[in-house]
Amino acid sequence: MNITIKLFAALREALGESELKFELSEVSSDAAPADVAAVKAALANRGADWREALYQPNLVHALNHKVVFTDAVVSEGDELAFFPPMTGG
Amino acid sequence: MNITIKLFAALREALGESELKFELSEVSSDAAPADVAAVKAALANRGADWREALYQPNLVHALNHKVVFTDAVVSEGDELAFFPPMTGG
Amino acid sequence: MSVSLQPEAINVAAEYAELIGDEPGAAVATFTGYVRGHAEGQALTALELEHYPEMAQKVLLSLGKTAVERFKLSRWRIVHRFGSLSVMDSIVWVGAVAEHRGEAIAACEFMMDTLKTDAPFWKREQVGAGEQWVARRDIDIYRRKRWQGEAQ
Amino acid sequence: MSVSLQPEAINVAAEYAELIGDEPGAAVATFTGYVRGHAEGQALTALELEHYPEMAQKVLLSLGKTAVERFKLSRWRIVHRFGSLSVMDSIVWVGAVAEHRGEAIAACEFMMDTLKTDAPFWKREQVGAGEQWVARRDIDIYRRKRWQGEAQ
Repeated sequence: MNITIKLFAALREALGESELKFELSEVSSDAAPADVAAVKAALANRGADWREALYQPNLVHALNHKVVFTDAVVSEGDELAFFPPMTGG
Repeated sequence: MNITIKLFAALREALGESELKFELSEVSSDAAPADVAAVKAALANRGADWREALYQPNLVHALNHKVVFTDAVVSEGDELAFFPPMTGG
Repeated sequence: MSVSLQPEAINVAAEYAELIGDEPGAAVATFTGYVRGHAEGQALTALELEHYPEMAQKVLLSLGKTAVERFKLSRWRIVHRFGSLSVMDSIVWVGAVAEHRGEAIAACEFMMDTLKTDAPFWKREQVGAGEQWVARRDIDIYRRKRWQGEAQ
Repeated sequence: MSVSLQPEAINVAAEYAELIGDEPGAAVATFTGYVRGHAEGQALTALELEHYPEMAQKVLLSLGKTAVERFKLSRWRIVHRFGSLSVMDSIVWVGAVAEHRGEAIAACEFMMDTLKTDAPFWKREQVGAGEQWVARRDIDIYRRKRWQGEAQ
């Protein structure tokens, strides 16, 4: 019953992790499914570095490889990624 | 004391010539130097096919490899070309 | 019609041949980006390109499909490198084939402008002794937005 | 930085290598035009390209120089064929190198739009059993004029 969290670039560096599992039942119930904002809030409880990284301006949230707003609903097995603005090309 | 006349594409075909010499003194004097219009008028006297070809709409006039209006002054040794709109590329 | 994410140098000649195939369309436009030797006035010595492989693949594939519809492309190709790059290395290549030149050229520009801001790649520059993550440039956001204004 | 008028097929890979030279600029855009297999709904079997060599050389050289000033190009190249061409043959190739992608891409489009109406080439199409001189298209005049509106 968990989801995969991925972190890239400066976020990955600041938090020292590139991938972790997150137990969705921490923030979700059948009556109230979790959204991206709820997962972020739970992760932010891990410490000041997490709080700072996850609430930085312009943070991008991608759910199953698609950029989403924080109201996107997260389901079991999803892959949720956080990263700074992209600079490809 | 002549100039070179060049004809291209449909004009060359219609008139059966690609290059000819033209005696500039036919239309020019020290007091009144010839312009492109004067040369055209003289060439048009060669016959109906010349008249029709040289007065067709959108005819392009190039003097020494530059597109010009018919008021451009023509001097000895010049190269004057007539052709339809260009369709390169 | 395809995307390549690769650590290897881009073989522009091979990509071009692959793009046009056996029957070239009338209009073929390409764009190649190379690593600049400077970043904001300082000499750049190397570039590290981090990426999110699964998402990058999906975003670029979807970008190509959008370009097909929007610019009536018959063929397209996007190649993007990741990993360690040196100055003057090729970093990205896009190609578009259409019936008319305006569409092929616009498609290349659209693909480049969009992938710059929408494809999950992050550049880390080595500048002199230091390193820094490249910040998104305002001009890139502006260029990306122009295409949204014109969207059908 | 140079123009080639040639009867031979265009070697796109060689032209690209020549264009970028030893030190590629950051942004390289190219465009290749190929002979279409149809003309106004009819099958086209061949194309004859007449040109005015001395003037074509001068017009295209001047076009490249204008593009350098207008789009801050570091390098450019224009190749145009003449003579007998078959369907799917390459007919024209332009390449531009600049510091930024917008300039390289715009320069290619500018060079193509301008040479279409300003360079002394004339196309004669063989369509089925007949032959016809190609008429200038309104869209080409329109595209050429856009650049004049923006001229500095």
